[in-house]
Amino acid sequence: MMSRIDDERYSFLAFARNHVFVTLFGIVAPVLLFACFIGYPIVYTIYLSFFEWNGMAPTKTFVGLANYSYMFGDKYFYISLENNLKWLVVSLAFPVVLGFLIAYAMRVRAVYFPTLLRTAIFFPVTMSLVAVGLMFLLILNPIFGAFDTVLRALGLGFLVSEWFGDYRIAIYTLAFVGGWAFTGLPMIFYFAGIGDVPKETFDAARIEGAGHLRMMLRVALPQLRSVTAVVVMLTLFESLKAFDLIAVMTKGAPFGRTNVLGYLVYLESFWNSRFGYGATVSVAILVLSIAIATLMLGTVFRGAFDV
Amino acid sequence: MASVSLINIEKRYGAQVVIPKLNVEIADGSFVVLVGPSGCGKTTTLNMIAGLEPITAGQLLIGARDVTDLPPKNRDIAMVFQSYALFPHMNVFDNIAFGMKIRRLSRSEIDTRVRNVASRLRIDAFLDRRPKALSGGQRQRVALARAMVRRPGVFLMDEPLSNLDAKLRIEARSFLTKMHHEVRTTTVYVTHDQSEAMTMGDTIVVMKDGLIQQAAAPLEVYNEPANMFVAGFIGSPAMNFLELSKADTKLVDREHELEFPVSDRLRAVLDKYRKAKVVLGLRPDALRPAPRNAEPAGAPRFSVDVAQHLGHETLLDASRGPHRLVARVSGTDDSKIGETRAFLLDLDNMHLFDPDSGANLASGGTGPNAR
Amino acid sequence: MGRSSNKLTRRKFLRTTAAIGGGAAASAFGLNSARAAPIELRYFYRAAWPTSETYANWLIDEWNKKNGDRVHVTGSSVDGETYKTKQTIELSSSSPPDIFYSWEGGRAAEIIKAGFSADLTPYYQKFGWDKSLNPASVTLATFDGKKYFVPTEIGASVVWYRKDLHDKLGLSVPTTWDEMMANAQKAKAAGIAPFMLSNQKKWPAQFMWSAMMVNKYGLDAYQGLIDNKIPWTDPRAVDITAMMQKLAEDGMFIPDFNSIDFAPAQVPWTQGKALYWYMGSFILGSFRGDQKECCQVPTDWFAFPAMSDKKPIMSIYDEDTVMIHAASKNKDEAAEFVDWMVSPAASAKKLEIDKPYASNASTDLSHLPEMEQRLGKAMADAGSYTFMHVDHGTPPAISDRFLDGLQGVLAGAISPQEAMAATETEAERVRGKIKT
Amino acid sequence: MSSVALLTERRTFKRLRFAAPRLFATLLAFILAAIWLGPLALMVMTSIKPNKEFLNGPFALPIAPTFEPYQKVWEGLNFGVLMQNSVLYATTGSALAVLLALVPAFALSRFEIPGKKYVFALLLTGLILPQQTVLIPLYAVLRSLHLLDTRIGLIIVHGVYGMPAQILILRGFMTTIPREIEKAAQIEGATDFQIFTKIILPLSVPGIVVGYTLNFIAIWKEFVFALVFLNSENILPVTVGMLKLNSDRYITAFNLPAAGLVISQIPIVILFILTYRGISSGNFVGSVKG
Repeated sequence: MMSRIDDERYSFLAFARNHVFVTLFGIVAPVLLFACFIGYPIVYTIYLSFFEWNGMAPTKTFVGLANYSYMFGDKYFYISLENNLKWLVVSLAFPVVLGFLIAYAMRVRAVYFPTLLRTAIFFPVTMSLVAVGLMFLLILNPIFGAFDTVLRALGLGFLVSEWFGDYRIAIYTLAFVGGWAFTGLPMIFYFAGIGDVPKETFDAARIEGAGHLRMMLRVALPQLRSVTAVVVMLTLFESLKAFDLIAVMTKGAPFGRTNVLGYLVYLESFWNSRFGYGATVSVAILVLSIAIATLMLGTVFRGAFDV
Repeated sequence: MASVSLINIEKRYGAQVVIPKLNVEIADGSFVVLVGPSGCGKTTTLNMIAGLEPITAGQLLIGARDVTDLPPKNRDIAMVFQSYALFPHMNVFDNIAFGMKIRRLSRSEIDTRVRNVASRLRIDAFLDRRPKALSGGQRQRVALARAMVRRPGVFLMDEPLSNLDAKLRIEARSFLTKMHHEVRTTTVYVTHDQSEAMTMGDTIVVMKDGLIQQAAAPLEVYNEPANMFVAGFIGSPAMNFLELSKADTKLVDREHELEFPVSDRLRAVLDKYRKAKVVLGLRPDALRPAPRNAEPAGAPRFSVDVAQHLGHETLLDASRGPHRLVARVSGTDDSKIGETRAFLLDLDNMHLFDPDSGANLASGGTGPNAR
Repeated sequence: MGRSSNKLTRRKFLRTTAAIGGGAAASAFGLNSARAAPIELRYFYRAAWPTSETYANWLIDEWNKKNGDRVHVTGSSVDGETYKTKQTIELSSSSPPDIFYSWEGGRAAEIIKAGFSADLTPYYQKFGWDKSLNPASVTLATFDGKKYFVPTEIGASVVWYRKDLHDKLGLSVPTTWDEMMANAQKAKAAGIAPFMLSNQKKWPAQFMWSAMMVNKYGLDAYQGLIDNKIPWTDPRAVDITAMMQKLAEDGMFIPDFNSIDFAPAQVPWTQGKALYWYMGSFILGSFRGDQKECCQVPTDWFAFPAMSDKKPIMSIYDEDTVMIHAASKNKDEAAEFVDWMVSPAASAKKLEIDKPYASNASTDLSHLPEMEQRLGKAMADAGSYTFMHVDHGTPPAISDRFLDGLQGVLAGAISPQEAMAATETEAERVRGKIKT
Repeated sequence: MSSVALLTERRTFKRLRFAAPRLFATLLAFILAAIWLGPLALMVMTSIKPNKEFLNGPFALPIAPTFEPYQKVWEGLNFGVLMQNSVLYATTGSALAVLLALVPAFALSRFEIPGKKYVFALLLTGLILPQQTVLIPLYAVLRSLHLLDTRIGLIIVHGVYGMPAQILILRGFMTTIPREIEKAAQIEGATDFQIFTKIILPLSVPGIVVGYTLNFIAIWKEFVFALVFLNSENILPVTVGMLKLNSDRYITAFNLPAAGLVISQIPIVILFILTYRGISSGNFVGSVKG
């Protein structure tokens, strides 16, 4: 093992000698910038997770692994984790699947006016989540919200719920609002992706008698693995980071059941003045993201990004 | 197995008319080749038969059934694509079995049929490989196997050989012909390569700008081309065209001292012809240089520009004034470049065309530009 | 922010030109150029848009008009929870704001403990603030005998009621809990929700909880909780939580109260869907709506009624407060600006464009509606101390668990015992176990 | 001839049957479009409703439409300045991100650099990080560089934080450029730098446009960094200014936040119209897939 590492070091120097421009601007500069603006904050966060600090006092108290052991006993941590998973599931089931379906429908020209649909669905991707949150607070309002009005008008009044007030469904409401704003992204990824799939494979499948469902599942999807990998990764990271909507719409209420890890970091750090613990939760997010990403890239999406 | 009838088929994209009106009758068990330059509408026609593109107007019958508005899967057809369109994520077996799985054939049935067709096409050794791991010829045969295995009434082939190298193409050509003789499935084959058309089809349908120029057996198309387009398209090297004036019983270009006699048969045609100008069509093999010591008087003389020696034969590029032609001569011919030679004509192998419409004066067919 | 920014930049520009010109002149005449550059103060605050923001801009503009060449103030503001994020980072930075919005109670204690807040006791004496400001509000500013912040706005929590509905139902203003509950029953029978509750973001329900706790078990018991002397699992705290639960179960609150946020709650309130609303006086701003004066619908208030034989206590608290940063180099000038903020002139303006009430006790309330004047007077007469609601009184970590628990109880998710136990667990983490 | 006439008539029915699934799909598409456009339309409607009309219900058309909320919000929040700043941050921040990412993407797509996998993985960690985590240390970094409360500071932060995603996008795009072109240049004696500037760069323009646009949108939406790293009101972006519309307590005029919301979307709508084709089609996936 040692010799291999030595080899690499030697060959890196050799590479650097032969490719000064690439090494300097392609490797050294970005790594330095990364180290300064991204790497240092990460290291600092890990460092901070071993301390207790209120964010204001000049001194931090070293507490060892106390924050971690607290985290593993913290109900809020588990609720947040669970909510993140729910959020992820909704995001995969709603915006990702819908985005794929729409992209497919447009590519096979199953709908008239595809541009209108595509534009409508992509637009919210450009909206700040603060704006999205404010908007849906008005629309889902139990008193004068348009959504309930529409449901009642459609004779679906029995579906009307306390979208934000019921602690059992509030997190799903948020996830769906987030999905509404997110659908455009998987959609254009898939739209472009399906465009890259050879058209003849669809034709061949049609000749062989495949219906749309089979063409989606057996022809399109298997050829879109790398796109799916990108989309799923993006969805995963976004859902683990989910913060803005919660900050605008519920602030963790009702009953603390809309906390997610990203919001918990904020809540513990800036609201409860427990920066050490906030950092610990951040580390948990980081570890989770990397673990899930590695797991997926090693199994379902093996080889989807070959570096 | 089934016949295919295209009745008044029309294809428009918005206001753009791609195929104005098409009538083709494809007999059961025949091998019909749609041939023409790119953009002539042959692939569109094939796609309409396949059901991949909707038919704007007209009627399409397969067997006795009207399939005009049926989806591809209900048309009893199979198709081989130019790019083969193999599913890259499935192995060869699954690629071949795809259609049968959709039709819910039993596993054992699928297995038998796949292995059967695979052994006939000599791809049984690669059944568990992905298309990526196969050579061009092997992929082509997998695509063919996928089409054959379902035993459809009609095979549709869209330039299936154009992605192969020259040697393989010739091999595959005779292989396909052999297969067709064995299974006798009605086949509609699209190509832009006239030699494929000539060698493979029972019937050749020559198309240009969405219109059928001629539909006939290969030799008939070669020997009695309906118009200048067909004449120029079929045969390699292409037919030579010389625009000449009618002078009594001869065709002449006085300015360049050219004079061509015509056969009796053509003279009768010429007699009925009223215009002054006429296009003479000469296949390259209808010309042969006269021996230098016995040049007949009045024989057309051309100067040799290039001599392409192919071994068993030589192609002479010759010209006089604005007239250019290619002659296919014996491999032993010793014409020098720059030398002027007199040519002997095969009077039975000459064609006359109307210079305006392009129509063959002998057959009385329509010209390529007629609408 | 607001309109002032444009002016601000223009002023900055003018000032810079003046400074350059002055500097040139000064060097030409060999004068000391120090006079040309005014002392720069940074005022970092939290203000609701649009009214509070307009008022803050006015404050700064007026000051700079008069004193800009000597002490120039630059304001920057953020509203809502985001203020806290920024404040945390700003206070510990090497260039902190000179004057900043703080909180009272638990959050103020944190800031003081971290050493960011200058001791303002000398300025209280110098400017006579302890006499001019509302006594209760000054008490709240006092920690261990020293004064650390200056209240600029004070508030009181009372029960607001729809006068017209009272008349329609033939109700009279209750003075006891039982009378209020009797009224509530009548309202309920008439299809009107007895109490408005806009609990979507979980802070409003605790107002009533605090008032009930104080008025049922006395200020000592409540203060014991806030001051970490009594555990949250105390039967009295559980009892009040259970009473709240009962109210929710009995349909005493407007339906969907956990989905209604504070601002949208104005809609059903205006529509007459609820009779009472226990809320702070800052709500007067909402009651005004677009109008210059309160209220869009006939509204009046009464103090939260007595629940036992004890005399009812009204909660008076500091709505807005400012601190001077301990690291500020110009504390004297900062204190001058603060004095301008609590001056009678500024206070009068506050009543005019912002919501009531200014902390300056001598503020002229005479142009306010009678009902608002009455409340102002009640606040002035409330004595030197009443109580703060839970979220102000306790450190945020504890109040956060408390609010979640209370909301859970009202939603029927957990029992009052569980809610208080969860609060106590968090409190123990913050302050340790209470030794009995 | 009559049989042909008969034929066409019969075909009309057939056509309908043929088109029916597509009509149904289109109907579904319209419902979807309504779900996506409805909220936006509703906001526009709310924004021009006088506040009193709000009680008439969400779908009541405005009786006396007024643009006063727009004027109020525009002046009150100083939207003109906010917009300018947002546009500045989004344009320059994304430009910086792309600029920083170009050579690394080139390096990662074209060279067998030892340890490349780790460099790549490291850069991608930047994508995972929750923003709240880095606020305090990043604040310290900016302070020590004297970049707090400056436009340039925020631009640098956006640039660096946009870099990882841009590297991912551009690298994916560059791998699709055929090696032969580059080899031909190499044979002609081009250096790495020349290959980069003369071949890779011009051919990567579509990828750059896509990456730039996505980054532009991301910066346009961002508010936490801007909130924490800026103080002076004349340099704040729209997102931070807009937070005031989310005032917890006092706003009861719903047309104001709605108007602010609508205004805040105008520049992005313009950008959207200009670049939409580029993002939604073209070589987009080439730019993201590995």
